[in-house]
Amino acid sequence: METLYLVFIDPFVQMVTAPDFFLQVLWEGFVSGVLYALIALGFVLIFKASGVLNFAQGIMVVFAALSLVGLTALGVPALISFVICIGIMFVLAVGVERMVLRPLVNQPDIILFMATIGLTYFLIGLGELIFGGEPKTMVTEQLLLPTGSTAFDILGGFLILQHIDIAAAVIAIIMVAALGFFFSKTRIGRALRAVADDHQAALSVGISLNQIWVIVWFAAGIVALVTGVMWGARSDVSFALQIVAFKALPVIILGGLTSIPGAIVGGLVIGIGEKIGEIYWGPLVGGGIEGWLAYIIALAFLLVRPQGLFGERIIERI
Amino acid sequence: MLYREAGQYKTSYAADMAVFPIRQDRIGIAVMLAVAFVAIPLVASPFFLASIMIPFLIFTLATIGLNILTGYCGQLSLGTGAFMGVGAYACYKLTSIFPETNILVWILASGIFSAAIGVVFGLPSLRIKGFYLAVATLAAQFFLEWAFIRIPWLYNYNASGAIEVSTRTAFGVVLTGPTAGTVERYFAVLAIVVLMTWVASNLLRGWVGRSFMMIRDMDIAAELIGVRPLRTKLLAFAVSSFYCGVAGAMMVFFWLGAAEPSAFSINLSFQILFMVILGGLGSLIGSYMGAAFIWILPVLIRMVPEALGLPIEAATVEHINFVIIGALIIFILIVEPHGLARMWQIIKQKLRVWPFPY
Amino acid sequence: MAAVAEMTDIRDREAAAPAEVLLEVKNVSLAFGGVKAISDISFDIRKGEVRAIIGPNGAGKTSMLNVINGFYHPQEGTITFEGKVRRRMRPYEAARSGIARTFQNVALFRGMTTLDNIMSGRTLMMRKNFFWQVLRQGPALNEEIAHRHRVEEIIDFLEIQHIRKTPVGKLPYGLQKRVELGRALAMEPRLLLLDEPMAGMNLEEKEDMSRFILDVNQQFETTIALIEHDMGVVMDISDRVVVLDYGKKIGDGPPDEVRANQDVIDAYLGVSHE
Amino acid sequence: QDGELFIPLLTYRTGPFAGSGIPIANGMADYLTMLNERDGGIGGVKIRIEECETGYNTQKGVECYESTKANDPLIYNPYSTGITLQLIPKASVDNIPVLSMAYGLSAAADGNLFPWVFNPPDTYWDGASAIIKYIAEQEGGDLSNLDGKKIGYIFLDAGYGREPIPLLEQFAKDYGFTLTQYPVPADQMQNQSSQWLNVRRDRPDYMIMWGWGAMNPTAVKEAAKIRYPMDKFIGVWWSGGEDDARPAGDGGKGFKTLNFNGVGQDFPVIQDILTHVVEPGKSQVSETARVGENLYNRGVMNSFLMAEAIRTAQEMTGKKVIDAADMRAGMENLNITEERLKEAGMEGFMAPLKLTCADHSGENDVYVQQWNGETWEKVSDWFSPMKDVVRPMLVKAAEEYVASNQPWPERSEPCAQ
Amino acid sequence: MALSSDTAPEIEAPAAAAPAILDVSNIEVIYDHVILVLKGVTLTVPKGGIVALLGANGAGKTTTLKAISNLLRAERGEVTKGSITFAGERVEALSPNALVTRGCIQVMEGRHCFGHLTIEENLLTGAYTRRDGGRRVRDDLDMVYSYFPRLKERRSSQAGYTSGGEQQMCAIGRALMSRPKMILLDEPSMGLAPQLVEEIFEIVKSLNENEGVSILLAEQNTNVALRYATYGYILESGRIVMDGAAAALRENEDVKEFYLGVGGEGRRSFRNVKHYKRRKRWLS
Ligand SMILES: Nc1ncnc2c1ncn2[C@@H]1O[C@H](COP(=O)(O)OP(=O)(O)OP(=O)(O)O)[C@@H](O)[C@H]1O
Ligand SMILES: Nc1ncnc2c1ncn2[C@@H]1O[C@H](COP(=O)(O)OP(=O)(O)OP(=O)(O)O)[C@@H](O)[C@H]1O
Ligand SMILES: CC(C)C[C@H](N)C(=O)O
Ligand SMILES: [Mg+2]
Ligand SMILES: [Mg+2]
Repeated sequence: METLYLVFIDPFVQMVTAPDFFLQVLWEGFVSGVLYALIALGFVLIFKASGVLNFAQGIMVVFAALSLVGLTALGVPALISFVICIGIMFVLAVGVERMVLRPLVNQPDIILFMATIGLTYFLIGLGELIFGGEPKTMVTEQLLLPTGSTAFDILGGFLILQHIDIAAAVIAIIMVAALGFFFSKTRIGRALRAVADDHQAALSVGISLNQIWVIVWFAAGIVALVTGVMWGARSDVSFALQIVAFKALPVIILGGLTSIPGAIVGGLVIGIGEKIGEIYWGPLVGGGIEGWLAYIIALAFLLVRPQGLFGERIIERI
Repeated sequence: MLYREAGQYKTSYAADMAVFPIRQDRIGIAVMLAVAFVAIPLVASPFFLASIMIPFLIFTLATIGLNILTGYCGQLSLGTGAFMGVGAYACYKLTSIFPETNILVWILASGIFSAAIGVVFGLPSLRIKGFYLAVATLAAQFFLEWAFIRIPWLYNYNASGAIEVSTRTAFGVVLTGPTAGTVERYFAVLAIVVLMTWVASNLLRGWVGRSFMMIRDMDIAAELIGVRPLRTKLLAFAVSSFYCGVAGAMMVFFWLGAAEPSAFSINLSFQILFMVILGGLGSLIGSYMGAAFIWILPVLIRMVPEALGLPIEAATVEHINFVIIGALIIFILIVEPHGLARMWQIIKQKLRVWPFPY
Repeated sequence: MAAVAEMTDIRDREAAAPAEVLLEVKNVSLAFGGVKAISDISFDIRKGEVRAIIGPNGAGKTSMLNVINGFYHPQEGTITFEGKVRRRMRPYEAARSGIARTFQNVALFRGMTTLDNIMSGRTLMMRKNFFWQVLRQGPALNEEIAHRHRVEEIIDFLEIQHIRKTPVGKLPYGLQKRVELGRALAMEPRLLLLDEPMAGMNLEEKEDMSRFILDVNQQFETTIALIEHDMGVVMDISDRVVVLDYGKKIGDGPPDEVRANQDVIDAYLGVSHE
Repeated sequence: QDGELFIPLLTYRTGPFAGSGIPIANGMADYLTMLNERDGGIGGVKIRIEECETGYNTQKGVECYESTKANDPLIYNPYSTGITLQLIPKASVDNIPVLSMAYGLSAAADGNLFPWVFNPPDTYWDGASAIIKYIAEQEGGDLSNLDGKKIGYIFLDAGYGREPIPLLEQFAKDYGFTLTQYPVPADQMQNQSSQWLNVRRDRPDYMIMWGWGAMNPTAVKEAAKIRYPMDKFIGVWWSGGEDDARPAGDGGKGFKTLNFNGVGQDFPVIQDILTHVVEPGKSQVSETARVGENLYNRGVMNSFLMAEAIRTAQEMTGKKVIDAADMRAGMENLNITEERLKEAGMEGFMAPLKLTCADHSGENDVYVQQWNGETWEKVSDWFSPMKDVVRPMLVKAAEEYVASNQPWPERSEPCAQ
Repeated sequence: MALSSDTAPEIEAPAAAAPAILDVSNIEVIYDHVILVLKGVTLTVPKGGIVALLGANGAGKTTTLKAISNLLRAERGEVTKGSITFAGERVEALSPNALVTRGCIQVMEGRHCFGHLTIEENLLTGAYTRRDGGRRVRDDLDMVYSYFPRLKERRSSQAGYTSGGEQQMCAIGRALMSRPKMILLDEPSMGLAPQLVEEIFEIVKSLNENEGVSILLAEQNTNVALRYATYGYILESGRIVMDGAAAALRENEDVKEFYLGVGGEGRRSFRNVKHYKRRKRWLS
């Protein structure tokens, strides 16, 4: 009886009795959701174009952020470093295409997946060789991003909004919209989906896989850079950050591996869902359930829709 | 021609279905067993046994386990680490409840627990496929990892949250705990791994293995032929997790001596997956090769600068290690996406026609 | 001509004793969203005959086979197989009750060898328990060998001994089709559904394949339902033909009758070009 | 390898804990290098150090141990409670001392039962008791003032963060405060918003933190974000790196941690390091300014303890090249007095320290420092942990440990009581 | 002409007048570094010609076409010897997409439609390399729809859910959308209903006649192929064993017997084929 009360009644009582706090939870969930969506976006782009889960997305985030911080540490103005970093991401995209993807064309997905894990190791090693292991502080202000926070008195309590979080939300939404448009309404977008379906056939109609992959990895690189800045501003920039990639995985399967809007919806569902779960139900089982709650939420959706909310139907025909 | 099958006729289907139909292979395997059971324990240093051979064999077993699921049945799983953890914790509980029982019994029995858990987490595979399933198995990974931390009963309310192996025996020989001898542990591990490899090869050559492969290659067609997808997938999950569980139990009991939940983290899952893929999906020999490669290579890389007397910092070596491993993984995949086992096969094929190119 | 003589022959046979009905399709309709793949179709397949299903592309032939072996579930209508009425069944139940099948887009297990592919057809019959499998001794081994004998017979029959140990993914298309037939045969079905078994074959291979089909039909007394676009083959080897056109049945009867049917000519055959 | 004192250093300069691991590793290595450079080693024998990268990963740490133990190491510094816990049984059988300086298994302070393990100058239980004592101080001085208070405990959910829980729970019972736990899983260190939301809801009067690596800066930032009063947020000594507080900017001002070593370059010993090691380029520190930071100095102190033990052992045995057993004797007879500190150029760097056969930790004095936005400021006097309460608990815990790990290698020659 | 069985296949420019658009000279192909599949194949397609490549299963027809269109690399195959010239340019080293841009496109065996794209999107990907504006592409789309009205009906279905024949039409239509100068057709008639087979060949012919598109056609349906082609090659186990003008091949006794199914006494019935292996004369 006691347990039933704690599980089914008490959390809601809490939500109602401390509405300002509930609002804060929602906001925090929303912000993490948006940030998850940013990482997820990188995954989705590459999945769309090659049918492969790019495991290296997480490390690309770290790599981009570290380059940015590293360059500014050398005295390069932050905004110029940002531009240089875009260049670095382009070089990375070309490099990956040349060294990894091109020789592996038409191989089973799992092989490409594995190769991206290999790439992850490679980048971790390389990054630590270049940048060292110490965590670094994101140059948030130099990038003209807002810092600080505002507290609102609301619902008999208060709500604290970090300005950087607001900026993150706005930027994420703009990026999702822009990329969504680019990849669904253009010739390239169609080509991407074609490549994901069948490498060989795509080649046969004259789609240049090389070009497509560079474009997509470059786009994913830019997404990684932005993600790195936003996440870096929240915690700090270190290799530990690559772990956030695991947060994006449930997001993309929930939203659908191929859907850009899915990334944002998935991000929000997971972000808000896991926050609420952790805050209101987590304490019942000792807390720390965030790590898997996201996966369980995603799994629950998948059991109903195996291709995620907005994913392409998995074709099963004989 | 160094290696060939010409002149070796099989006179019965039984002979044709043997594990190693070619004589050279049979001789090869006999030599390897002799080396493993006799030569290595005689000449190897305790360090070599304890830090190279034992972990290599244990990882091999886990690799075989994952290979059954991923390589043979086509279900990509990233939860291996956690399933190994289930084995380890099960074994830990079992020996602390029944300390007198032969430890080998519990090592094998703990596989049953991880098999059961594997089946539970395999259930979604009915509907979920491919990368979606892979991500779903991460749910198992993270949930179980959490459970290892949050359920203190599992680690006997030990304040450190780690499981620590006490001294246990089998047939009167101390096999676990800090006082256990290296050679004894080595033999225990070797025996279990060889036995379970043999069992796996039996299973995989019969209808069990065939139905796994049917599901892997085309699950719809398999169903139309009369294979029940869910049952078969669950069976694969069970068998695979059984192997992983035993490997996990051995990892803690015969190798590490103690373990924190983080020992069974996602990194372990990836490590095993690497071994599977580099060794070759769907190949038992490949599992050995992959495990050897991934386990021994970093050890070698670490030893190289020392041997050459190069003053390289430990951390730098570690970084370089990462770079090299990452690059090698990509390189091997490019050269032969089907892994070391296939490379070996091609080499054999070339030997067969040697000295001609084709 | 020989062919004609043979056909008259069959009709005589039919007239004498109309064989019992093995499978009956009754008022089956199937739609995917807006697309009506099959609308209200009924026909039957008699024991021991070679029954052809023909029709233009997208007529619903493959869908019909999918309905028969449980891969699609019709919105309406029933299937009666060996007297048992079915509306919904799982594919493995169909397999279990004796329906085997080949596919339009070869659906072999690409990573397995020819031998294993054909052995896989016998999975349903292999039931020696798991623990014997672990040992692969005694009953398990005996069973494996017994089935291997049967499979080797099929391999001999289909003349594919030389590719026994080749992974099927590497085989040329025509051989893949043959392996697929082998796999279906290994199931020892009472009803064999063949979906364009001769597509992509040259004449010689089609002749071989026809031979195999007829042999299966006669030696093993397997009833056969056959989809094929090569009219030469269909007219020569089938006993009765049903013609579908965009989900509707426009003809049903012995080959000559169908060939002469004006609807069929308009919808499907076009100008005869033999 | 005669003519050498071999000390393997288990360090981590990679991975999520590198931020904390690097300064420590630098400090340890630099002090020993300094001895080699300045004095030609200890007692004329050169010290050979070899770093082994663990990544704060327990399993890798054990591998490091296994791979170096054949080369006659004098002592191990696991630099991770998790690794320490696993090395304790192994090292006790292999007869190699383990120095877990202010970390590891608190119960191992009992030298009777853990002859090979040392954890000076304080155990985690000492640390926890010191924080509780300090809080009581803030609340007016008496422990009874804790009654009815709410204290939150945020910790790295690993062997490390869990180590003080039994003590804290006991104290909560004894002194009537409520203890709320906020575990931070190792892989969620950079994403603590849920924990801090909970903190905001629960409004604890004080927050205690057992954080390490990337967990620390994130926690400080998050605390600032929810506007938690920073002067009521107190970390253990491992949460007091400059890089832990700095990233939070102004928000980090007021954050407190325990400490037991001096911060800054104003010690002769640090100056010696600068001249003999850093300037000639024999150090791995990225910039000179990082020498003298809190964790760097902690590393120096750690190496100092080892060096002193070696010195003591040399004196006791008369041998120059000692072995692991001698090393243990050296540790057990370690007596670092004010004079010795002065001699070593470490006056005011640490409290005097004396270990005995029975007491491997010493329950030495600590102090509280506070971040002022730029550096750490000492804001309390040196004060002692709650020795009298903690010690009996330690002994009991040690007995339990041994009981549940039978057969446990016994001390060869019992301590003279 | 190399019709007799005992002379080695010799290379002779077919329909000597027209210049060759495609010239394959003595290529060797190896898969997986070990499997030798083509053992010196030489063939020529004259500009504006329709050339048929015939041969049994596994003879290497697909491999030849893929070698030309450079899709082999994706299958871990490689051309180890010989040369391929398209429109006067050596193309072995080009990427498939460069080749498509130059006007040579392949219709792959086994359809290979993009399953998740709709029929219309599939067709549009065919125009990926074109730079001549949406208008023209629209027009061509209409043209393809007029060739295959069935595709128009199914234009918004995902290709993965269409029937085999529909996919085949889609694959052919997709190639047409690139406005090629040369099409490599791999078994276009596979799985198509009889009247459609005829129609496809009519389309091929009209493209060839009206737009001057050259065609290399790998086909099992020898009968039709030889009716529409001007020249033919017969490939067996990776070697060209016979070549000649289509009309001449049609009259050849071996071809009649083995590929057209007309024995001495007219068309054989499939019902009466006997169970023995006849030997091709050139193999004996
Ligand atoms: N699962 C499905 N979802 C949607 N539409 C389908 C599905 N299966 C078949 N169809 C449609 O139903 C119609 C009939 O398809 P079917 O495959 O049965 O044709 P068919 O007669 O076998 O043609 P072909 O000779 O070309 O193989 C086609 O228009 C096809 O697009
Ligand atoms: N990827 C591959 N790896 C290895 N061998 C291959 C591969 N693809 C084809 N082969 C082999 O090459 C030979 C020629 O095959 P190809 O597909 O070119 O024949 P084909 O003439 O097109 O036959 P079909 O009429 O059946 O399509 C076959 O023996 C086949 O087994
Ligand atoms: C320096 C350290 C050893 C502290 C660490 N967090 C621990 O595990 O105790
Ligand atoms: Mg069909
Ligand atoms: Mg072909």
